Amino acid sequence: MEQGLLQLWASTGLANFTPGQVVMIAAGALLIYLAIAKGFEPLLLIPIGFGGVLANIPVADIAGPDGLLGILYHSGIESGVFPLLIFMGVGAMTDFGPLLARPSLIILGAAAQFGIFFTLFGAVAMNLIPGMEFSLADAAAIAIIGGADGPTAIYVASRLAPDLLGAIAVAAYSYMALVPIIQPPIMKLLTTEKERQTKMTQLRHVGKLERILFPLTLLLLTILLLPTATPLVGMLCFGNLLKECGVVDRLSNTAKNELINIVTIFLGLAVGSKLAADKFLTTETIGILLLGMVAFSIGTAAGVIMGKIMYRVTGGAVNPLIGAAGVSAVPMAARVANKVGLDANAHNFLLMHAMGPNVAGVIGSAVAAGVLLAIVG
Amino acid sequence: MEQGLLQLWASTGLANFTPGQVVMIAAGALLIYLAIAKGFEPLLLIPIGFGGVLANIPVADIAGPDGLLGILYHSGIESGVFPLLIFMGVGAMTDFGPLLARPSLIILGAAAQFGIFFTLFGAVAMNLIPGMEFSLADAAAIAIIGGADGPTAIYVASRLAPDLLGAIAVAAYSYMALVPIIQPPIMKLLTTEKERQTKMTQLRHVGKLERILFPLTLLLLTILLLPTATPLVGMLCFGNLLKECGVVDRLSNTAKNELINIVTIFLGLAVGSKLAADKFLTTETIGILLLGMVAFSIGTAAGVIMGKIMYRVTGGAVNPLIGAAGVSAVPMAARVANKVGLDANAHNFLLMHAMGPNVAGVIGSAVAAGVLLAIVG
Amino acid sequence: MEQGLLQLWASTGLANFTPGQVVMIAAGALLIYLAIAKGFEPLLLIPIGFGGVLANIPVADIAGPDGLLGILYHSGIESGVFPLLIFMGVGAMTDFGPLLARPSLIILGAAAQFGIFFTLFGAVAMNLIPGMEFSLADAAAIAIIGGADGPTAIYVASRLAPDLLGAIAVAAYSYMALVPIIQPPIMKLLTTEKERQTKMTQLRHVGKLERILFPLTLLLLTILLLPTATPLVGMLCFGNLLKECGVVDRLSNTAKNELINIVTIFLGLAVGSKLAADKFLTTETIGILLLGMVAFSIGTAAGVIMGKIMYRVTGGAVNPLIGAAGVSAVPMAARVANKVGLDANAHNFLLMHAMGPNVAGVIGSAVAAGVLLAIVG
Amino acid sequence: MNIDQLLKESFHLLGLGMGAVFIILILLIGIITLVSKLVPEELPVEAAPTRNSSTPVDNQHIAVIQAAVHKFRKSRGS
Amino acid sequence: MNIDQLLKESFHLLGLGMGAVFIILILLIGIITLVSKLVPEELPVEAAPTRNSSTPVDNQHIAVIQAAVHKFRKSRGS
Amino acid sequence: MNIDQLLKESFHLLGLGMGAVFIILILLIGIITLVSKLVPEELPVEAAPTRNSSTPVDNQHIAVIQAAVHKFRKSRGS
Ligand code: NA
Ligand code: NA
Ligand code: NA
Repeated sequence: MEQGLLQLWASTGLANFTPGQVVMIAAGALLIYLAIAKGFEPLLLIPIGFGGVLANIPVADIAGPDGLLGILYHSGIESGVFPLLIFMGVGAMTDFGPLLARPSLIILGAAAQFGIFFTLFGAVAMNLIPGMEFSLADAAAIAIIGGADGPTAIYVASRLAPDLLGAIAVAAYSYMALVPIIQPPIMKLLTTEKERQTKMTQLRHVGKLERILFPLTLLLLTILLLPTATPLVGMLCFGNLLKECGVVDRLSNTAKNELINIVTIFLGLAVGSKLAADKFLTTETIGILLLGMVAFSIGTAAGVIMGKIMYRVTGGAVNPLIGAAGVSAVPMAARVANKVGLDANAHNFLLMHAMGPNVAGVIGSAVAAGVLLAIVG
Repeated sequence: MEQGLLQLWASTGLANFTPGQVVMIAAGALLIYLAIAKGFEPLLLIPIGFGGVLANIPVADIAGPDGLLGILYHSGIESGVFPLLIFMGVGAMTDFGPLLARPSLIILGAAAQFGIFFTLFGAVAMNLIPGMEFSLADAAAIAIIGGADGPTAIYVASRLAPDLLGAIAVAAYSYMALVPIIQPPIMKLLTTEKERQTKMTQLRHVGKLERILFPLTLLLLTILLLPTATPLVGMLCFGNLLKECGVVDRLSNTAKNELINIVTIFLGLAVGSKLAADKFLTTETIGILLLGMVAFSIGTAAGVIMGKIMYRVTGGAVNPLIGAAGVSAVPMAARVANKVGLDANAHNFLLMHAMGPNVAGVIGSAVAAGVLLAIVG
Repeated sequence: MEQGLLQLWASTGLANFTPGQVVMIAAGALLIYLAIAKGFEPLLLIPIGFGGVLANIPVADIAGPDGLLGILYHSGIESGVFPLLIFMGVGAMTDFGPLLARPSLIILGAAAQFGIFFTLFGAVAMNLIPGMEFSLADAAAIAIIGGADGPTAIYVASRLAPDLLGAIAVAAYSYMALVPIIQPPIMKLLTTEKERQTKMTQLRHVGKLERILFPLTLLLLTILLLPTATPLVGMLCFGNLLKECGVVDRLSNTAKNELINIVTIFLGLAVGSKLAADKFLTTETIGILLLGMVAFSIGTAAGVIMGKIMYRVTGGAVNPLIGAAGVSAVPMAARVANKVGLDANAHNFLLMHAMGPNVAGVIGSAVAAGVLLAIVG
Repeated sequence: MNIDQLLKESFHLLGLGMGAVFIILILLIGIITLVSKLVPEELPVEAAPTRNSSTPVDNQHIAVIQAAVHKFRKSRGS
Repeated sequence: MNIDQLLKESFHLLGLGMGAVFIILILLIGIITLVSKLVPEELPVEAAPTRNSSTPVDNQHIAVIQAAVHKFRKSRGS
Repeated sequence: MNIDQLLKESFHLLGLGMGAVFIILILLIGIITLVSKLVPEELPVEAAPTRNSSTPVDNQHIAVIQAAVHKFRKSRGS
């Protein structure tokens, strides 16, 4: 009996906790709190936070190779399958109409990717700080946070720096949730009141054939120039083709509803498995959180500055605020641009105009990911 | 030609049947019949029964390592993934409101677990009968039938006694379907007419915050005291958090509809693969069926007796019948309590009062499973 | 820098294309075009065509063992899981009522399988042409195209001739889409105007019990006589039982909606992985396309001829046109029979009468597949 | 196998395959006919379209409809 | 293990298991009671049935209803 | 790699990466513009909201609505 009691006690959490696990369970709970109470990207951060709690339970080894989270991680993230399926679902949800209606604004989605590559630079420079040690692959995986696109960040991190994946995913989704707080000051700092008041002309109608041809031409372009980006871009285009072609609605509906929901649950839990204390509680994580913030800020600034250039070039036809939407963080960043625009002029509705750069930013980040995978991978 | 005919004949079922396979195909058909005609847990017993038929087809080897059922078994049950996903869906479906409204009734869900541990004892004692040979792990896996909870039984059996899984799952679901027949005589035997007529006061309203905190505190408690129960309890809590937090309805809807349906089909077929004649047609199976019945009966009795104690302690504020719901078998056992209550007093609606002990029984069984896995596993 | 540019150039598609890949990307685009613009089986041919494009992207290796398509192929088609799940969904969608109402017409679904076995003969004979080299297994896999049933063709090909799977799947779905063009001339050639004008008496009502017993008896018969057909027939019967039993609607709805949609997307992409240039661009592919066309034509002719025999035997109670529906290609071939019937007599509605032979053709092809797997596999 | 053997094999398969298909499907006809004789005739009621009670839509429907009817009522000044 | 050891083991498990179940569930009762005291009381409003705005059904509803009401209006000749 | 090499590498990546992003997205602008010129203009009809005929909801709608209208009618005593 005594032996049994000892055995039972020896198998309690109380007897087996490491301090790191306690901290990480609290961190998981914090993510859940932020998701529920503050609306921080709850679709992802609730599963990730809960997965982080489960991963740090002593004895149970749920994130180990035979535990549920470990199995999900191995079969869905290590393989790259989950982020690609999410991207298919995103494609099936995305309306590229605004982008097609005014393609010149795509350039704003290009400029905002500057945040990625500047951060790469910064991550490498961090090696000068004692205690930080980032390889080029690590730095590239961290930099992609600046893409403000969850599945892209997870896909790249799973390929280049799986040990950092937990911190990278948490940073990416947290900062996406913080976009309404991070972006406005930068946007206001870099623009004049007059620029922010700029109204934009209504978008032209985009026909069905143009919408069908878009995913195909985008994929073709990516194939020709940057095939390493084609898994991501390809699945995005596949989902979008299912949506736009109009003859397989049952497939596109499943892709953007049940399938993406299932994969989101699994992906979140699996990412959570990388919040295990021994991998997460390192000085590197602090570096990642700092760099992620820098990446978002630089990306926003680059987008706005490009917006100012377009404002000049077009003689005031483009509101520079929509440049900030180029970081992606769909559709939050577009809403922020709209909000800041409304603050300057209560009759200035920028939402649809910002959607073009916003979805262009998704493509831009996927292209940037392709470059990183090609050169560093 | 003749050779071809011989080859074809040699590949017919007629030429290859073993008597055991014939018996087991009939057994599978019986399960399907009971499910359709008698309403025996059809969601599980139709797939299990059909899987049992498929598993006993000669030549085809559908339950073998390269057959569909074998693949499903390996990837979903051996790994523990399917029962855990079912538990997540159950969590997303379960309303813990009644339990939160009157938490003292949880004790009824604890008492009913006595069925599990008494059966463990019984299973070991069966070794005295010649021809029966149950290891401690076998006995523990059989005992969990008394938990009256399908996924818990399958999860524990897959870990402790995979060879007995088919018989254990069939027994668990069959007895759950038989709850309306097994429980009432025991309930009536142990209670007086006056006790059965006891009315209970209306439940208090339970707020949203309490509902959100419940899965988190339950998980925390389990982590601290019994981490081996956290895969089961954790997924139950995760599903329930998705439901109650109110910000990820698309995930909780998928978890409790499409995802649980898909997993139910796969789980049922995979369990059916363990109805292969050579594993199922043993004297052990008879023992399992007997012990399962004992487990349900003892669990019911223990719940009712604890109900009688609460009736005394509270001065007649608790109807002892709802103790029977503590075995779980959600929501069947709660309905049985309601029915027997109505028989005693046509104005006595116990359903909501029985739901508290009923869902507490799910938690109780998961805790019991954790103890068995910690000590025996 | 220069080195980086070279590295980037070396990783472009332009620098790595083989001519075969260019051809196959064009072929994938053609399938997508036919699916969208011409309505060629879009549910399958869009994913297959898109998968074909992705599979032929240089550098990215998406169809390789670590790429998304390769993973889907390995886990879903090599294992046989995807076609079997599709068959389950087909079972959950199929109404066997017309077949049960007039069972004698099943014989038409048997006759049409002649297309399969004649094509087997033809495929072997093709070895006489220099450059063609088909083993018996190859020939059997090609012949099954004549079954006019996608999942059956994919299942058999994945077992007997995985290298030919891409061409076989493309041929099967393309010819199914072409049924309205391939069949009518053959049907008109073999029947007289008077035969085509034959009206058929209304079908009797079929009760629920008959509907429930049908999948079970069909499975039993297959078990007894041809167990190698039971994976296919079994999953078809399982899906149909879920549909007809009436007590597990949530499972049958999931099987015929979300689950079949998810599997269709995955199956299509995975089949596309077999359109990689080095496997597809062979003289064998031309042979497969030719033989597939022959298979459809012979199958149609055999069905119609059997229809003429039944017309004689029944004294004009059976319209021979419905024999053409025996090839399956559900429900297209039944609609073609209806259309050709209407052309002959504007008041002659054959659709429901043709549905019996049509679904019988599915069973017939699965039986034929079982024979091929038993003897050749 | 050389071409002769292959042709012979496929000739065999033609016979065996069509044989199996016809035997099984003819037996199926027999069984279906037998079952339809044994099973008591059902009346083709098809009943009223049973609504799936698990769908939460209905209450919404009714709410929306009530609102619509209410609005309509008001707009008619009654 | 022989039968004696097995019986002893399962006797232990009976004690440990029921002990663990009761301890954990009684602690749960305590925690729930505590939480319900700490959490500020909520009014059982249940509000109006909040409709999920992401469903595209509503507009269809309204269209269908408008059509129905229109038809009804017309049929009454008003 | 030491820190100098890493910095050099990442400087290269900055150039290559932004170069690739701009080149591809500018080409995309060109292609979209070209395609929009080549493709014949479509009228922005957007038609009537085409209802998905595969959904079984509509009949339910109509039944529920008829019931509602009927009730309303009755309640007005007409
Ligand atoms: Na981006
Ligand atoms: Na229980
Ligand atoms: Na067929």
